[in-house]
Amino acid sequence: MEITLRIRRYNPEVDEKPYWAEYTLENVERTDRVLDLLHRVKWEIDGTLSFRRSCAHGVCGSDAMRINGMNLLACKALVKDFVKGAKGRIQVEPILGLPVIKDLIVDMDTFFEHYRTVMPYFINDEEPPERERLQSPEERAIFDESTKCILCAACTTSCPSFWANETYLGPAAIVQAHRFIFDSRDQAASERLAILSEENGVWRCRTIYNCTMACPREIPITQLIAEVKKEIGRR
Amino acid sequence: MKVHQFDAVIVGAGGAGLMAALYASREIKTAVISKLYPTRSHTGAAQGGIGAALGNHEEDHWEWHAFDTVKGSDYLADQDAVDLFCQEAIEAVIELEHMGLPFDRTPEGKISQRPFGGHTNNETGRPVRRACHAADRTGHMILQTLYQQCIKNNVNFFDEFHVVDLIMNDGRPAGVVAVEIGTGEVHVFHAKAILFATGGWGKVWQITSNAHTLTGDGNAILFRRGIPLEDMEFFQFHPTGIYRLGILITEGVRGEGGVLLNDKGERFMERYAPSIKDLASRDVVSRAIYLEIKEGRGINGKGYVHLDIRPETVNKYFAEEGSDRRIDREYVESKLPDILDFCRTYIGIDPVEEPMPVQPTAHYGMGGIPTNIHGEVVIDENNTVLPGLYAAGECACVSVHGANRLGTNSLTDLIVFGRRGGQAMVEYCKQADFVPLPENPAGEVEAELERLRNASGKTRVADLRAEMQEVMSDYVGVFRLEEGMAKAVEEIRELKERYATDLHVDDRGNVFNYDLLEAWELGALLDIAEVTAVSALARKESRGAHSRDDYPKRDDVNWLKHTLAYQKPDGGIELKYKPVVITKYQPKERVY
Amino acid sequence: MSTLVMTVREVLRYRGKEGQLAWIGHRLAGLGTLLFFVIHVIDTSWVYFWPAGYEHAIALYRSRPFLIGELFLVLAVIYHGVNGLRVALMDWKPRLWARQRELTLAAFVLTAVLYAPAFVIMMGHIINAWSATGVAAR
Amino acid sequence: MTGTPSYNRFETLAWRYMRLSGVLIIPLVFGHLAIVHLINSVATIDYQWVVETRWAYLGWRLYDAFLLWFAGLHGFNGLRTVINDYVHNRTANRVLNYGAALFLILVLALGSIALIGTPIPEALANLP
Repeated sequence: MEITLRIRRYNPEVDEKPYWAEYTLENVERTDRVLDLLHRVKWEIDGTLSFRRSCAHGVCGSDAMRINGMNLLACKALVKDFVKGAKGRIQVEPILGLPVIKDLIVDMDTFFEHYRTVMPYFINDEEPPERERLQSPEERAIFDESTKCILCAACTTSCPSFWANETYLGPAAIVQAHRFIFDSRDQAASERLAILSEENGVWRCRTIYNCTMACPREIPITQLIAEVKKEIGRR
Repeated sequence: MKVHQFDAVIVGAGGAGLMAALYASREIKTAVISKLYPTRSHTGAAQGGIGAALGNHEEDHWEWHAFDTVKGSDYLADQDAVDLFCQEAIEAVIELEHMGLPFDRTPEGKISQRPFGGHTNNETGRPVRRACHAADRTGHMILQTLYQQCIKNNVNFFDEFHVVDLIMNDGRPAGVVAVEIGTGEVHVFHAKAILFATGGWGKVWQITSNAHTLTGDGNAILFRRGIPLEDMEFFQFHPTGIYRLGILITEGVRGEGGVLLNDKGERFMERYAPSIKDLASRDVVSRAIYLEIKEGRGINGKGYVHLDIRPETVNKYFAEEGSDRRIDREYVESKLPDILDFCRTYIGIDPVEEPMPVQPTAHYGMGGIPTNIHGEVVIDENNTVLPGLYAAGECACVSVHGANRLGTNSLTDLIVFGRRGGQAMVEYCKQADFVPLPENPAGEVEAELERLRNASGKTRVADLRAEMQEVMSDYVGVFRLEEGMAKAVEEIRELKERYATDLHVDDRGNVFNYDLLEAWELGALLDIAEVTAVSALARKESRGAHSRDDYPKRDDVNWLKHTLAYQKPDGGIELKYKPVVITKYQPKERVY
Repeated sequence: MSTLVMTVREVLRYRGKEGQLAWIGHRLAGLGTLLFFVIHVIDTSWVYFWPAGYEHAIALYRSRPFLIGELFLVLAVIYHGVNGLRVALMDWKPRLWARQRELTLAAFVLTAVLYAPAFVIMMGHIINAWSATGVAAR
Repeated sequence: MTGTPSYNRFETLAWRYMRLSGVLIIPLVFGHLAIVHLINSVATIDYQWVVETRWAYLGWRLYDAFLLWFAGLHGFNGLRTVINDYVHNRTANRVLNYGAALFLILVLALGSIALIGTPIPEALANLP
């Protein structure tokens, strides 16, 4: 099939502002990933096209971008998800809310700064036992969903509250906090909840579900945020 | 050019790099340089589990783990290293748990374990549950946990800095050169101790489970600086990659009862490994699949077989074997969620309804930068240490994997030797001084980068890379022949020539110039492809992953030794050999 | 005003699903209702402060633009209430996320169901008022 | 970890207030709508109506007072979140928030004074 790829391009060394470029690719398979198409443009047509990518099967989180208007990983978006007939168009833009550096590459600093804000690490200052700390499968299940996060930023940059105000910690950071708040072995839930009770914490979540819809790992993010809200309410 | 100074510099932020960073940063000034954000590292793609004889479900001993590892390695692993590796595996896994790693749990709350290829109860020969896991995303959990702990310890990260050279002064390592990808600026990192943990080089082949970024940078950089590469002919082809895509389907599928079936619906592994069947070690299974396909028993005569985890199939075989275990849909969903997701996304197949089409996929380099058990790089047959230089993880060769790595041992390797590397650097830095930087330390590599940036020949980087991958897949893949490998060596040399004279790069800019960096990475891949082909051509036997039709038997008399490949000043490759350390396990025929 | 513009513009940049639509509607309906609320409280307070002014205000409400505006006001209040109830419910029972698309649609439908009779009745008022003014004009 | 971490109780309360007051206002406001816009209409409402059929009864005055306060605070807090979303300049943010708060106090005061102060018409007041 034939696909016209419409890509939002910007090279700070050459362009004054971003523009749309179109590339027509032939012999596209229905099961090709959008990442494969981007590679074809880069490798066959224009090597200056820049985007991040690594594992190409949805586990490293490098290639979150806005495809046909919605945040997805380019390596988990298949052509057949967008084009039914023998010909079609797919539009690719950088994710929203973080500064664009070049083409599809955005500056992730704010994102990782928010990540670090929520103390995203296991804290237990007691002397550990000789063997593993025990944890029942039920206790483990409570935070299972939040362990899946790959920090791709698809959720945070799909959130209208984050676009409006980049100081909002955002869904990804809250998911990371959830991971430890509900881990029976961790001891710093209160500190994290206090951080998240601030103005830029969970209360900026308006229960819109864009994050949940955008998550390539299918984490029920809004549910996890609501669980954190309720936990703060309990304290 | 900016110059930074740290006691220790770690190149690569996967499992090994982060583990080393965690240990080093506690006592010395440490920097971690990574061409990706650390959480993008390919450790995160590891699925099935990390091997350690915890014995949480049934009797197990580190000695059994050690024997399985040696046997799996086809007796090429150094047995002193393997013993230490299997002993420390246990405390390393416990340490990960103490860092908060969310393992799956047994009903008693202990770390859950499952069977994996080649891991056995040494007395009965039956599979033993040794792979500690967190669903089928164990590597993801390890990578996340280590990164989290590094954040906690305020480790200095240089994310998206691409290391392109090792600075040597008077034969001693003085630092590394890195390109800041976001700006194109060249940075020099002056350090007492440098640890390479740059991972694998699966991109040498066409069908691979490896990430696009696994281009063997560290190995190529060191090789160019005169450090040998060990056992590069041994590259593991994982038996079960998704057909044509190469995306890995964990051995955990077979650990949970999944079986391989050919076009006739036969469980063909019964013929190749009567005792543990589908859970034979990877080289054995990959070869079996290859042979089935070659003999026309691939599905519909095509180049793949089926991997079946449908509960009805699995339960049928459980019943036949007299096992009272049974699985259902929910169990598969909970133990292998990512695998189901991959298959549903990429091939539109739901593994609980239909079998998965699989073929062997280039997966893991057993060889690499030679090190001792402390992660110190050794540079000759006598294991002479090059002070200040370290390596750990897939890019290193200790060697605990020998000619074929057992499943789960890669993650164990990262943790055990990453930690040892970190500790060794601390000891070294306490007593060592900085090797002074030479004049213009980045000059050489800057010139090469400028050449590439302005390369205006006719060959596109991607085309040249594809040609190399084709050559390597055709001639230096699962099965190998003298003639093919000789051809591969010749063709790779031609490709290298074109790389030097006829390359084309579009992007002349500085900011995120991935066009340029991909060109540089291709240089690394070509060097590694050549070393691999040359080393393989010389080894006239079949052992582990190195399987030759013309020499189908293992030859312990002539070839029970490690290959060391050196770059000669004229650019050619010189091969030397060093003995394998044998302690208690005498080589014998390998039967599963 | 600029906040209104931004609220709308941001939603147009991203192709969110029902949840995003529900949110933008909720926000606009809320702001609109607040505006009316403020005006309404002030004019009603004239009952005490300035009775003659109150009659003026009421007269203004009887004019056509305000009668049409009233249609929107009632819609906004009903939607804001129904959707707000949905949001509170989802915050209270987080696991309902799995049904969020259906629940959002349900909120839209319930709004329509509640609004339909109100719309008919108010249209009746409007028609009465217009024919009355028509008579008066004659 | 040492010490008790300090929570932002205000934001927590504000969030919770939005949910609770929202649920509470719904019957009040829907009732108000039904009476003012459906059963009656602006055509029939005038000073007389307000004073004689509504505020003559303490119950209706209380009803209106509840509506005034809950909806006023709910609406203001909504406005506050919108301002905080979009106005990032600290000074502008403060000016707007304080301005809105001041205005709200004014509006609530006007409404409250009217509700308390409006005299009951004699005829009705004399009823048993």
